[in-house]
Amino acid sequence: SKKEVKENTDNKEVASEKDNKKDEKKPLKIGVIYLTAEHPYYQAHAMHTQNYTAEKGIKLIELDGKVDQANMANQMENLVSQKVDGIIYCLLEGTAGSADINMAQEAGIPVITFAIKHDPKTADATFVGIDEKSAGALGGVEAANKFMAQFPDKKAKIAVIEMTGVSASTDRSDGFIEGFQSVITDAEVVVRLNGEGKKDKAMAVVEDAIQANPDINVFFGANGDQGLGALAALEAQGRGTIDTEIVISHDGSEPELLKIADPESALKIANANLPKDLAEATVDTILEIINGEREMKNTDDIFVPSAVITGDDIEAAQKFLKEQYNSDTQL
Amino acid sequence: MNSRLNSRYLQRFMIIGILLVLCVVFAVMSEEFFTYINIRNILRQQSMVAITAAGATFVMITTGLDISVGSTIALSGVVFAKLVQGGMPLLPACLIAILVGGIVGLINASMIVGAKINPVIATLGSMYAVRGIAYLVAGGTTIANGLPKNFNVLGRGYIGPVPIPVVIMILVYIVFHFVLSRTLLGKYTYAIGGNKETARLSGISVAKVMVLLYVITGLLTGLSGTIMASRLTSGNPQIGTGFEFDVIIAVFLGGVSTTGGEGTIVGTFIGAMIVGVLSNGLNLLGVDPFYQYIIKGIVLVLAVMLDMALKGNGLSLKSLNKRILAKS
Amino acid sequence: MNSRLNSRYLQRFMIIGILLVLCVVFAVMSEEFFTYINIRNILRQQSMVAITAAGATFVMITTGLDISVGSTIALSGVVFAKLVQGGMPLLPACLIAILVGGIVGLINASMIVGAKINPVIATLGSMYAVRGIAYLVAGGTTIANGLPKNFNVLGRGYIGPVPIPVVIMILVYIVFHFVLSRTLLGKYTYAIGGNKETARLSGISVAKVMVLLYVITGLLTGLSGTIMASRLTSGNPQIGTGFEFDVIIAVFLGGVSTTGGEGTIVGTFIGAMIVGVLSNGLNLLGVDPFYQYIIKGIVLVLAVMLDMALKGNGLSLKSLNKRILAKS
Amino acid sequence: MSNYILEMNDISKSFPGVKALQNVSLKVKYGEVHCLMGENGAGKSTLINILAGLLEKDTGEIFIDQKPVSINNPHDAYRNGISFIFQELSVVDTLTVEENMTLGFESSYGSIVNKKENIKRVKNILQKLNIDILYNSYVGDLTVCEKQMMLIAKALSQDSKIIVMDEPTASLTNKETDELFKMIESLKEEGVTFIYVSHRFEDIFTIGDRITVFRDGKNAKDLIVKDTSEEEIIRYMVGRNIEDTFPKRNHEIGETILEVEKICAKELIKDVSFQLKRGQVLGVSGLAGAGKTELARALFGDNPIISGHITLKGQKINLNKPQDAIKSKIALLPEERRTQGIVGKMTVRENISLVVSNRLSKLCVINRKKDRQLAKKYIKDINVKTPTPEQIIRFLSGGNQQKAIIGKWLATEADIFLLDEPTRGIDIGAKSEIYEIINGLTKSGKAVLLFSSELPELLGVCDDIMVMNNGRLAGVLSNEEATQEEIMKLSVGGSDHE
Ligand SMILES: Nc1ncnc2c1ncn2[C@@H]1O[C@H](COP(=O)(O)OP(=O)(O)OP(=O)(O)O)[C@@H](O)[C@H]1O
Ligand SMILES: Nc1ncnc2c1ncn2[C@@H]1O[C@H](COP(=O)(O)OP(=O)(O)OP(=O)(O)O)[C@@H](O)[C@H]1O
Ligand SMILES: [Mg+2]
Ligand SMILES: [Mg+2]
Repeated sequence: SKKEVKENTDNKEVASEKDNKKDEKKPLKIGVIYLTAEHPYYQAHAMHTQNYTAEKGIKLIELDGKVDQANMANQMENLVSQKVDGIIYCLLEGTAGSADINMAQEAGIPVITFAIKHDPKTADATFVGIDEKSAGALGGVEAANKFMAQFPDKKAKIAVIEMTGVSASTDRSDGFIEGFQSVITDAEVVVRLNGEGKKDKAMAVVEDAIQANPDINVFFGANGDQGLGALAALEAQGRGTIDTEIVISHDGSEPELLKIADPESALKIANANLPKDLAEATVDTILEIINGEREMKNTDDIFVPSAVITGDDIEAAQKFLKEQYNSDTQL
Repeated sequence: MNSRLNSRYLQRFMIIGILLVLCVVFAVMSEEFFTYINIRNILRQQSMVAITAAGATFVMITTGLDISVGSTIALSGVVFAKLVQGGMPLLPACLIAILVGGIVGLINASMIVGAKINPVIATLGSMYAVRGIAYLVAGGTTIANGLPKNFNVLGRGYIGPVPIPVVIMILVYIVFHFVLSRTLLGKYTYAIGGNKETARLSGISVAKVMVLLYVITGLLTGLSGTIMASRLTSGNPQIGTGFEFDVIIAVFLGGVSTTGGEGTIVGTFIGAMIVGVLSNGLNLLGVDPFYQYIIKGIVLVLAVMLDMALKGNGLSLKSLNKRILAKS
Repeated sequence: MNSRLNSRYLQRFMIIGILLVLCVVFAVMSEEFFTYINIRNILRQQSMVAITAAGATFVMITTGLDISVGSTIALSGVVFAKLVQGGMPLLPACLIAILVGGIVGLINASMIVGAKINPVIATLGSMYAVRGIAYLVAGGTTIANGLPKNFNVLGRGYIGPVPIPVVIMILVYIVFHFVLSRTLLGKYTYAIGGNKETARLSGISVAKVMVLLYVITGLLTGLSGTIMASRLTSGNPQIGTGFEFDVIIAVFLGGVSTTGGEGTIVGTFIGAMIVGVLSNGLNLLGVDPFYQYIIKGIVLVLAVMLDMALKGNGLSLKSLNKRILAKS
Repeated sequence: MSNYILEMNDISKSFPGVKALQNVSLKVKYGEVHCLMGENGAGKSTLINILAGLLEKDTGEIFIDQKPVSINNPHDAYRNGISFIFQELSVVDTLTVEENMTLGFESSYGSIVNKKENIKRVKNILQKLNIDILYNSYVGDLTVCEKQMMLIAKALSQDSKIIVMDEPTASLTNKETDELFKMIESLKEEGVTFIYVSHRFEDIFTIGDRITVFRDGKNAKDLIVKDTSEEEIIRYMVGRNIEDTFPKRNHEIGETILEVEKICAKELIKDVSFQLKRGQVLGVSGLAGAGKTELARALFGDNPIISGHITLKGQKINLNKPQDAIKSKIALLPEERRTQGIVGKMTVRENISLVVSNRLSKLCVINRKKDRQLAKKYIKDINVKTPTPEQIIRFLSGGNQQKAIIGKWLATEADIFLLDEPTRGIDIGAKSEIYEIINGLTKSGKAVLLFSSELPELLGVCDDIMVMNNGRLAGVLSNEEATQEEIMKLSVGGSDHE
């Protein structure tokens, strides 16, 4: 293990600073299970996690959860058997996640959950994420204000495009509706559609929905692709401009921002998670536990704020894109 | 009197009947259903499934199968977007993307025909591999930046009042209906599906025909992929999951049997439309997604059962046919 | 000399060879691979696919197919959780959940055997419908509240050092290996797959056998579903998408042919393990998910090709056999 | 009190467009061999399928031991003590001989197969019948003849009261046929009753007791074998006299068209040399497994030639695949009609024009008019009994399917016809029509290789006869010197040299 020693000395300061508890010569090994590898947000999140852990000289084991709780349970078992020093777990379903956490903790491995919270009744662990409901509400308020400015005489009719059966997605949508209705109390939710999280599926269901209800004028996509899918369906019908409706998405990925920057487009608001901040918060938190600064069974919720990006401030959007998605694309 | 033609007409008629029943039900339940725009929507939405299914019909008549189509539409769409993003004009980019689909078909064929691998395993293998390649080509995410305005013409444009994807679909169906019912390739397809050994001993180059059919399916899937990308105005590597099921449903609903040697292009078209009308209608009625699953499943099975009952348990199509013959 | 036995041993040996090659490759590349805990993990993780695949082997030997299994594990898991949540003790709840799987199998059978619907369409139909029902039973989301601590025993418990799901899997494989290779049911399964008409002419009640096989598959899928729910300590209606592909891959890798009449339970077991080892190994090596798709696709196809090459293109099983006979 | 073991009264059955049986009756006495005869499509198999519970009768009653029975599926038939050998070979290729022979009749402890007992039973019966097949071979590896023998053994082993055989000898050679007849005789002595369908008069006159003749789905006549003659039977079958089964041959033999020099092929064929001349009918004889079919396939590019030369019209040719042969104007009528000859789901027309479709098409588009004309011509020429050219070929009677396939190959207008058992399952009238066709072919300067296990046919039709043994040529006999004894001697004699 001479090689390892050498590697370690490259990051001497960081490593020696953090590794007071562990064997000095061995780099920390942290496992991460992402919800999916196929999603722009998680790709950005993974990139920041990689950068941040590399800075700290931590060995990272990344696994793709494939939006499948059974698969994630498998991967938790695999990480535990590899005796990693800590696990960042982007689970899909709280209770199942709890069982996995208990298993890992029994093996002496600390786990924090990310994005979707474990069931606090059955497991004790720290959670890092955004408060889906308030994040959704933030966008809802913003959207309602925009709506009032744009269509002062119209009644707001909302369509939600979400991943049916996924709790985070539902929370997000509920939050959006709450936020929106807190401003425009008579706003009506016309349909909640299953976009399966994908652009092609979202486009198809929205096409049908606006056929049945042509007067829907607010579309909330519970992630980026679903928002973009809704917009694509509107555009295909000759709508999708700021004169006809507003579309809100949740992610803040590059394709969304491109649309937001387009003054014509109906996509005007994106609830934006901050992959960089979130990624760093997860790594910091798991390190705190590994280093004994936080109990393994500490049950804090560490919320990282989310942002709302609008077409009104392109400069901010540009900055967000660079910082969070490391993209130089000109909006 | 040409009764083969007759029997085919009859078959079409029955499956059309089911389609009409569905349409009537939805038209009664929802005013929006039977409007020009909605019909146009259905046709456009199903055009990609239908175009791919035209090729899959040939493959499945020979008892082959291609479940890589869902990944292939993602790959060809991503390639299309990537090339256009890189500055290539639309037409050549589109052609190359279609060709990419053809290459996937060729690889499938070389596994199935050349190495004699079970088509399910072979195309499951390419389903995985092609999906991975699509992600790599796209660099993991959506290709949306730097696409020209007219990138969406293929998917969203019109010729007169008819959407371009629908025009393409109709052309594909005219051509492939002709190919299946009138040309050597069509006849050889039926012969291979009916009895591969007899076909071989009759001097038909079974391998060549099969390769051609998989390549055709690949090309048509490539075409669907470019239309899809243009419709979405972006190249998305994650799209098309479950697409293979839609294609298979359309083909089997259309009258291809698992034992091969039977089926028509028109039948497949109607099969694709049944699938489209069903989900469109349920969406129009605002049916809860959970109930949609249930209804979709039941209607699928009912459609096939009704079709078979009308045909007399799948056999009396022939007896009907024979009765007609007896009179003539 | 019993050459049937010989050829079967040979077949097993070859597919085992491929599994071993994979294991050796991963063991060389990753220290963690060949540890007790990791092997235990692989076995436990694949136990549900393997248990369902044991039943699917029978069905697929008869050239049938069941793609509703992914939805069925969701439904039976949800039912299990719901009943336990409602206060029922574990054992009866578990049995009822397994029975629910059997009922899905019975419905599949009545569509396929009774109404003579193409098995792909029939089980696609039930795949949709059963998924919808699972959501409805679960009220749209996960059932997690009010489950007792020991709910997870079935999925996470141990008997000695061996995980309970693995124990169950081993029992299932012993029983069904015996059934397939030694009983009338097994023999009739091979006969129906080899030539349905001959089986019928020999006085075998083809319909009864087929119904039984679909029901068995349903019951085993129900069992997998309860194990899954217990493993996840909750009833999740969205679980199991793509599960049907894993099962089909295991069965085909294990040596069942699309034309039917061939295959073994041991082969299927090894097929399931190949799938498990592959994804476990790739994860251990930390291969990028997109490359994992590609490698998985390629290895799948290569495994089948290697298997066929070793057996001499799938044909020389027979010629080998002949040579053995010639000598005897 | 009647002394019939089986009575079928007033049986009618129609298929759409075809009245297959009209008020037919069949009365079978205890312990006799009762023959059914009739032209192709007369309804023999239909009647048997009704007895087996495979087809539902429209009208009529069945009595066994004077008691009315209803038979709805094969199982019912077995329960009533009837076993069957069906016209179409019904085997499971992926199972072994033992597994096939015991299928549905296994010895078992409950539902666990008693393998040992089954093997013992099968070995016994194979030995008793003197059938030279290993109990543990895969049936897919057997020849047609061996499969047929196995099915016979299976039917005989079931301890049935009545055994029904639909053309059991169609694919047997003399040796096996003799073996079968010995077996039938001895079972007859034990009181077993047989229903025997055949187009072969030798069979009927060797073992038959009484005959029921069908014609166009109706009873034509009941005859007693020892009081009747071939001519009388034919008269009732066809409604006219057939002068001569083997029509006169009076034509010139021309120049050599095919020269085969010392070819060895991948399967079985070793050092075979011969010449085939225009206008010649060259017979190929040999026991089952002698390599007749392998030779035919080698000459058709379907059994790779390892060494030796084939010269066609003075030019050396390579035959690597069937296409090559077809291009060289060589046609092969394959041995197994159902698996190699027809495409069951296609119409008669489509089957007939399958090989020549490319000739009937321009730029790959098939000319429908020509296609129909072609089909009509051959249906008429060879007298295929089908309601229309658009009938699905699967629904024709066995013999008519065979005729349609002959038409398919005649349509190729080849120079050399390789006919592998062309008259298998064909009635006597149609046989002589086919011999006429062979004559017509040779008259127009074509050449025919006739692979056959029926010696009378070879003697009646061929100019010369080659005898094969274990893949080699054991000898060539001219028509004048050839006799059944001579051929048999060469067929078996070769093995001494090995
Ligand atoms: N399933 C079917 N559908 C339609 N017609 C049929 C079917 N089976 C038989 N036929 C017709 O019934 C008639 C009697 O056929 P059958 O097979 O009984 O003749 P056969 O006497 O056995 O002739 P062969 O000597 O050629 O075997 C034929 O005209 C045949 O075409
Ligand atoms: N010595 C042998 N070893 C292995 N297989 C053999 C041997 N002899 C014959 N066979 C098999 O037997 C079959 C040869 O029978 P084939 O059909 O050629 O005989 P045939 O002379 O045409 O007689 P028939 O057609 O009357 O059965 C082939 O399938 C071949 O594989
Ligand atoms: Mg017959
Ligand atoms: Mg032969």
